Amino acid sequence: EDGAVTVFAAASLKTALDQIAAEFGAKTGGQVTISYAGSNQLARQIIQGAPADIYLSANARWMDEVENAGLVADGTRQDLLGNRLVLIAHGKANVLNDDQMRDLDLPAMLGDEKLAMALVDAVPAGQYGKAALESLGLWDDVAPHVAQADNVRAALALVATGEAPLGIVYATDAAAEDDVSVIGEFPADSHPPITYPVALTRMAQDPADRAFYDLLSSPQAATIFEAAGFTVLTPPRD
Amino acid sequence: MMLSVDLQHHMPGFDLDLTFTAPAGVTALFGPSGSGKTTIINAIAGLTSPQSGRIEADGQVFFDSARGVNLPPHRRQLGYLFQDARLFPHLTVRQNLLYGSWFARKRPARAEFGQIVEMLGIGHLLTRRPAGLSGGERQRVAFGRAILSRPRMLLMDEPLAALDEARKAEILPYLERLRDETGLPILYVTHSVSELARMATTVVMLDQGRIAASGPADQIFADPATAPLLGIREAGSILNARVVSTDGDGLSRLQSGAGPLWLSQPGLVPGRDLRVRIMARDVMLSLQAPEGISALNIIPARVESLTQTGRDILVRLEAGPETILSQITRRSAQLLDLRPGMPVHAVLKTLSVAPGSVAQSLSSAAQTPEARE
Amino acid sequence: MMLSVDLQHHMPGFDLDLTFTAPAGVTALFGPSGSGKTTIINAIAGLTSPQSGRIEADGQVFFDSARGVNLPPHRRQLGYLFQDARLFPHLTVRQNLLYGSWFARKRPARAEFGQIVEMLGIGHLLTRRPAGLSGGERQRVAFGRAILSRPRMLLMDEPLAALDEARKAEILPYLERLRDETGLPILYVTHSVSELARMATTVVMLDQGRIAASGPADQIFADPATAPLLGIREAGSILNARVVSTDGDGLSRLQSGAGPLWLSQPGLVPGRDLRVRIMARDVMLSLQAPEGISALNIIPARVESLTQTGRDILVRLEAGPETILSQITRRSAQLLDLRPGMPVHAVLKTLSVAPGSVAQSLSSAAQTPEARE
Amino acid sequence: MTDWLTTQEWQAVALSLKVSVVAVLASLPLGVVVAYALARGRFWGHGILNGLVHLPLVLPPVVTGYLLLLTFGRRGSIGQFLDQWFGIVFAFRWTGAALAAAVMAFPLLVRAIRLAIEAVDPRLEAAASTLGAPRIWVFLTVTLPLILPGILAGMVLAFAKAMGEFGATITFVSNIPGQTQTLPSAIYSFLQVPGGESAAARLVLIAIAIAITALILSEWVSRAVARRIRAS
Amino acid sequence: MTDWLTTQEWQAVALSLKVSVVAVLASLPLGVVVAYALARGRFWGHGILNGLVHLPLVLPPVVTGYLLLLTFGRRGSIGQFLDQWFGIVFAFRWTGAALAAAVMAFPLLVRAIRLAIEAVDPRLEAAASTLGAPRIWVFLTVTLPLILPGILAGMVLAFAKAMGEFGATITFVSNIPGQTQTLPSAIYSFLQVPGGESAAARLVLIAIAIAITALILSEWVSRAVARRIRAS
Ligand SMILES: Nc1ncnc2c1ncn2[C@@H]1O[C@H](COP(=O)(O)OP(=O)(O)OP(=O)(O)O)[C@@H](O)[C@H]1O
Ligand SMILES: Nc1ncnc2c1ncn2[C@@H]1O[C@H](COP(=O)(O)OP(=O)(O)OP(=O)(O)O)[C@@H](O)[C@H]1O
Ligand code: MOO
Ligand SMILES: [Mg+2]
Ligand SMILES: [Mg+2]
Repeated sequence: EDGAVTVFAAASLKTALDQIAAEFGAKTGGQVTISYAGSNQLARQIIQGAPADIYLSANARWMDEVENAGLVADGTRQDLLGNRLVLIAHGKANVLNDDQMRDLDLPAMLGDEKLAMALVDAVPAGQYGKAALESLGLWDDVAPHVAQADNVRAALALVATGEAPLGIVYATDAAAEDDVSVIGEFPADSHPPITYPVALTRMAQDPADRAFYDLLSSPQAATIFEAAGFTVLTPPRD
Repeated sequence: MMLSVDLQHHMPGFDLDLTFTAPAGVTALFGPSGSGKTTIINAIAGLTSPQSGRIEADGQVFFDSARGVNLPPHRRQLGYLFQDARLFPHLTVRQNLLYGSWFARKRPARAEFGQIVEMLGIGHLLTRRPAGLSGGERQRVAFGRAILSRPRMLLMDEPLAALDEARKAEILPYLERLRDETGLPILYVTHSVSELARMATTVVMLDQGRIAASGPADQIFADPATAPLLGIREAGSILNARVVSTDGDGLSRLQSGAGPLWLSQPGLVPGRDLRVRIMARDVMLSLQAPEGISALNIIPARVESLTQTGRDILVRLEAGPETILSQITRRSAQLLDLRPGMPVHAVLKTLSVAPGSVAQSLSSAAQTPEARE
Repeated sequence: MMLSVDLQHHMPGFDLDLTFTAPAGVTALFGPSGSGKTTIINAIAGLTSPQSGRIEADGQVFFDSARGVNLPPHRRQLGYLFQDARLFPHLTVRQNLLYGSWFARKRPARAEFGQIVEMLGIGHLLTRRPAGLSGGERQRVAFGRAILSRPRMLLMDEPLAALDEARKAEILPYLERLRDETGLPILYVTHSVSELARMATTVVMLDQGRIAASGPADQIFADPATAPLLGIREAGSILNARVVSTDGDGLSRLQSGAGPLWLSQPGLVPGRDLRVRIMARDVMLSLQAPEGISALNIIPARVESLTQTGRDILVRLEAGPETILSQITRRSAQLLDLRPGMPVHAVLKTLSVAPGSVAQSLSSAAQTPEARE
Repeated sequence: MTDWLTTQEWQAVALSLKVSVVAVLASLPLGVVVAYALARGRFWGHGILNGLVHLPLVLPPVVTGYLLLLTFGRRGSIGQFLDQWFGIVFAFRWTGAALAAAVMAFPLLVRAIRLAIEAVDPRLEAAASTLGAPRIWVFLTVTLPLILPGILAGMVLAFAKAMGEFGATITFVSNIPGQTQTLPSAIYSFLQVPGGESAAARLVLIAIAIAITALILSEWVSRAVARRIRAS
Repeated sequence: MTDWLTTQEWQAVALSLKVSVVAVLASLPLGVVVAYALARGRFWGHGILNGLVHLPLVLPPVVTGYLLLLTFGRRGSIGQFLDQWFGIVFAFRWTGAALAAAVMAFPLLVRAIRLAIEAVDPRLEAAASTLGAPRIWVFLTVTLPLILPGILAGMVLAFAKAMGEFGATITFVSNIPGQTQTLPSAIYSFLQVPGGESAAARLVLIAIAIAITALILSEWVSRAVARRIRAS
C-alpha cells in the first residue's frame, strides 16, 4: 500500500478522530482516511471486502460479526472507549443525582409527551436505554411514549427542537447541544457497559496502520477522547 | 351586425397591414396561400394579438392596441371552424358537438342538435371518438361543434375543402339559410371561386398581407379588372332576378332586368328574388337570334366594351340595366366583327348555370358595405 | 409498374372489401367522405395491416395475409402525401424536403431539389420551421418532401384541397409530366371531378368500402350510368385528338375522330396526342349548323340514345368513332323533338373546354386496366 | 399469513399504505397547480419555485426531515400556526409521515405532470376558448383529461417514492410502532442488528409486491385511457 | 472560497458533481432504450421490467445499497465477474458511488423519457417510415429530437436525485473522503457529531446552489428547444 491508513469508524466518533488523525499527520506525515458511517454498515462492508485497516465500532456485536468472519488481526481487538447514558430535557432542567435517578418517575415527567430515543431494538444507544429503563422498572409504562429515531443524533434533535421534552442519549452528544440540559446519568449498572471496540483488520499490512492503531490508545488520544466526553477504557501503555 | 378590422402585424418575412369592414352576410376572404387569411381570422378570434390595430364588432371592442383592450377568446362569442378540425380527442363526437353549448346556455339556440347532426350526416358517429374518423368526417363534426356553440358570428377557414361535392351541396344551402334567416355574419376563407360567388355578399381580396380589392360581391364579380385576381376562367357577372313561375317539367321562368331567364334549379319558389351568377365563358354571342338550338336563354344585348384579358376577349354586354360578361376567343371576336354599340344575342345554356351559382338575394346584400382601404 | 390490391378489413360500423388493379398512370380513388379512401392508401403504404388480402406491386409482394408477408413501410419505396401534411416540427423546411433523399441515395433522382422548390414556390421558406407555415405552405412542403424521396409510386390523399387555384394550376402539369415522363404511377384521392378528369387514366369509384365502378377514365366518363356517382353536373366525355397546328392568335386546331376541334390552350405542340374532356352540360345541340355565332366548334353528329338523368336528359351522340355527351333540359329535347338516329350539330364554345380538361395522352392510358371486381 | 408477519409488521405495512396513499392524494391538487404554473406560466420567481420543488430531491433525506422538524414541528413556525388555528398536528403522528412522504415525492409528481402538460397541443385549448370556455374550464375539460396518463404516471412514481421514503420520515416523526413506523423504518431496524437480514428480506418482498401491484394497475388504467384517445 | 471550505469538503463537492454527471450520462442510453421499450413495446415481461426499474424507488435506500454491496461488491457475483473479465471495480470506488446514484436515479430518468415518448405523435413516425427511414433511423431522426425536452427533464431530475443520494451510496461504497465521500455523506458525517450543524448547513447551501444552477440551465435549454419546435 501507499502508506495511507484507512479507518472505518462509527459516525459519532468524528470530532475526536479527525483531531487525532490530524495530529498523526503532523507528527508522522502519514495520511489517515476515515470513513464514518453506521457501525452495521461498516461491518458489512468489511465483511464484503472493504479496504479498511482499522475498524472502530460503536457496538460490540458488529465487531463480533467481523471477528467471526475471520477478518480481525489476531490479538488486536480491544475495548477502546466507553460512554455514559444520560436523560436529557429540552431547555433548562433540575439536575438529579444518582439516587434520584434510581427513583425516577419518568411516566409522570412525560405526561402525554414523548421520550426520544434511538431505535430501541436496533441502534446501540436505544438498546442500552431500553435495558436501563427495564432495570429501573420503567419500561412497561414508558414504552408507548417512546419515539425512536434512527440514531442518537436524531433523538437529540427531537429534544433540542422541543418536539419531545425528554430523551435518552449518550453523554457525548448531550454535552455540546445548547438547547438541551442533562437531567441525570443512568446508573452504570442499569445497563450493559457501553463500549467502543477497536481492531486492526487482516488487510492492515502497513506499519502506518499499526502506528495509528497504537496512537488511538496513547495518552494524547485519551485527552482528545475525554474532551469529547468519552471514557477511555484501555489504560494507556506509556 | 358589423365587424370592423384594422390590423398591423409584422413577422419576419411577412407583413400584415389592412383595414376592412364586414357587414352582415357572408364576407369572403380570398387570396393565395400564405396571403394572411388565417392570421386575420386568428386575430379576430383573439388567438393571436396583432402588434397594433383595432377590432370591433357591433360597437363592442374586441381589441384596441391604443387603449390596451384585448378581450379573451371566450368572451368574443365567435364560432371558429379551423383549417385543421381540432376535435377534442378525449371526447366522443357527441361530446365534441355539445362542448360549446354548455357555455352558451344563456343565449338562444339557433339550430337544434338533431337537425345539425342530420344535415351533416354524422348521426352514426355520435358515440365514436375523433381518432378513427376520416378527414371529411372530422371537418363535419368541427362544423357542427362551431354552430352549436351559438356564436354571434362564424369564422370559417376553408371549411369545405375536405368535403365531397355531395356533402358540400348539402351544407352550402344550410349556411345560406343561417346567413339569411338569422342574420349570422360569416367570415369565410376559401380558395374556391364557385363557393365565393355563391356565398359571399362582400369580398375582401388579399395579396401578401394587404387588401387587393374589396367590396360587394356583385361589383367585384362584374369588374373585369378583378378577373385576373379570381383567375381568368372564373370571371362572370351576377344577375338579379325574380322567380315568376315553375313549370311541370321543372323549368323555372325568371324575370331579370335583362329579360326573361329559364333555369333548371330545383326549389325555386315563385316570388323569390335571386342572384344568378353567369360565368363569362358560358355566354355565347350570336349576331342573329339562333333557331333550332337547345339553348333556351337568348338575351338581346348591346356590346358595351371589349377587353383583352390574356389570350381572350372579355365582352361587357349591356342588357337593359344589367351587365353580362362574355368571354370569347379573339378569333370569334374578329369573325363576328364585334364593336362597341353593336346589338348581339347572348346565348346561355340553361344547364350552364350551376346550382351553386344561384343564391337568394339578401336585403343586406344590397347594402353598400364600406371598404375603407 | 402495376399495383394490385385485394383487401378485406372490418371495423365496427365499417367494412372494407375490394379488389382492384392500378396500372401505370394516375389511378384516382374517388368516393364520398368516409368511403375508405385513406384506409386503402394506408394499407398500401404499410401503415395499417388489413385483416386479410394481398397487395402486390410489379411482382413484389407488399402484403399477403395468407403467406404472412408484411413489408415494412420503408421498404415499399412509396411517396405518401398525407391528408394532413405531417411535417417534422423540429426540422427546417429544407431539412424536411431532404429527409427522404438520404435514404434514397442509391436510387436515381427524378427531380432536382431546386426545380421542385421553385415549382412549389417555397424558396423563401427553406430556413423556416413548419410551426409558422400557412395551411397551403405546409401542403406544398409535404408534396416536395414526398417527391424528393424518389419513390417508385406516389400515394396522394387529397393533395390539392388546401391549395389555391393558381398553385394548383402549376402543380397539376408537373404531376402530369411526372406521370408521363417517368412513368411514376400515382394513386390519387380526390373529391374534385375536374382534377379527376384531368389526371386520371384509371378511375376506382368507392362507396362505403366497396368498389362502385372502376375502369379506364375515358370509359368511366363516357358512361351515363356513372354520372350520378360523379354528381350529375360533372358528366362528360373524353375525346382523343391530335394537335394539327397552332395559329398566331393562340388558337390550335386539333383533329379528332369526331372532326376538327378548335381549342384555346397555351402550349399545345403540333403532333401531340391529347385527351380532351368535354362536359355534357357545355354541349349545346342545334338542328342546323348555326351561323354568325361565337362558338367555333360545330360538330356534326347523330343521336344515339336519350337518357333521363334526374330532371334532365343526357344525350349520347355518335360523332364518327367517338362518343360525345350532351346534357339538356327536357323542354329543349321536346322542342327539338330529338329521337335516336337523328342528325344534329353539337355546338361547343372553345372556351368551355377548361384548361384542366386537356391532358396529354399516355400510351398506358390506352392499355386496358383490368379491374377485377 | 398472520403467522408469517407479526402484528407490528402488519401494522407497518398498513401504515405505509395509508401514509403513501394520503401523501399522494393530498399533494395531487397542489402538484397539478404547480406543474401548470411551471409549464405554462411566465412569472417572476418561476426559477425559484422550480428550485424549491426540486429541493427534497437534492438534499439528503435527513436534512429534509430536519428542516421539516424545524418548520412543521411543534415549535416550528408553520407547525404552531397550523396547531393553533386548525388543530392540525404533524409531530409524531401518521399525518407527519404523510407530510414527509408528500414532500419527498413532490418533485416526481410535479415533473411528470409538467411534462404531460407541455405535451398538450395548445391549439386544442385555443379551440376550446373560441367555443366559449373560460380559462379554468378549458383546463378542466380539455387539458386535465388529456394529461390524465401523465398524472397517473406521476402518482405512481410518487406512490412508489412514498412507500420507500425513510430518512426524512424517521427524522421528522421518528419511529413509533403503530403510529409512525412505516415499512422502510421496520426494514431499517432489522438491518441494524446482526442476523436481521432474513426478517428484513420478508418485509422487502412485501414492499416489492405492493409496488408492482400498483405499477401494473396504473399501467393498465393508463393504457385504457390512452387507447380511448388514440384509437388507431 | 478555499477558506470557506476545507479541502476535504471541496473534494466532496467535486466528487458529488463527478459522480452525478457520470451516473446520468452513463445510464442515459440504457434509460432511453428501456423507456422506449416500456412506451412502445408489447412484449412478455413488460410488467416485470417496469417493476424492476422502479424498485430502487420503493425500497429504502439502505436496502438497495446492501443489495448492491452483495452483488457488485468485491465478493459479489457480478462484482467478481466484472473485475476478472473487464477489470471494472465498483467496490469502494467513486465508480461505485456513480453506480449507486445511477441505480437510484434510474426510475426518474426512465419515467420522464417514457412520458415524452408517449407524447410523440406516431403519425410523424409513420410519415418518416414512408419516406424510406428504417425503424432505427425513424427513432434517431424523428422520435429522439422530439423527446429531447423530455430527456433533458429526466436528466435534470436524475442529476438532482444523484446529487442527493445518500443511503444507498454510503451502504454500498462507504464514506471514504476523496474516494466515495459525496456531499450528502459529508453532510451526514457532520450531523452525527455535536456541533456539526453549521458545517452541515454550509454544505447544504452548496448542494442547493448546484441544483438550482442545473435546473435553471436545463430549463433554459429546454425552452430553447421547445421554442424552435412550436413557434407561435
Ligand atoms: N378505428 C375505427 N373504428 C371504426 N371506424 C373507423 C375507424 N377508423 C376509421 N373508421 C371508419 O372508416 C371509414 C373510412 O375512413 P377513411 O378515412 O378511409 O375515409 P375516407 O374515404 O378517406 O374519407 P375522407 O374523404 O373524409 O377523408 C370512415 O367511416 C371511418 O369513420
Ligand atoms: N411565426 C411566423 N414567422 C414568420 N412568418 C410567419 C409566421 N407565422 C406565419 N407566417 C407567415 O405568414 C403568412 C400568412 O400565413 P397565414 O396562415 O395567415 O396564410 P393563409 O392566407 O391562411 O394561407 P393558406 O391559404 O395557405 O392557409 C405565411 O406566409 C406564413 O408563412
Ligand atoms: O434519497 Mo433517499 O437515499 O431515497 O432517502
Ligand atoms: Mg390558412
Ligand atoms: Mg381520407
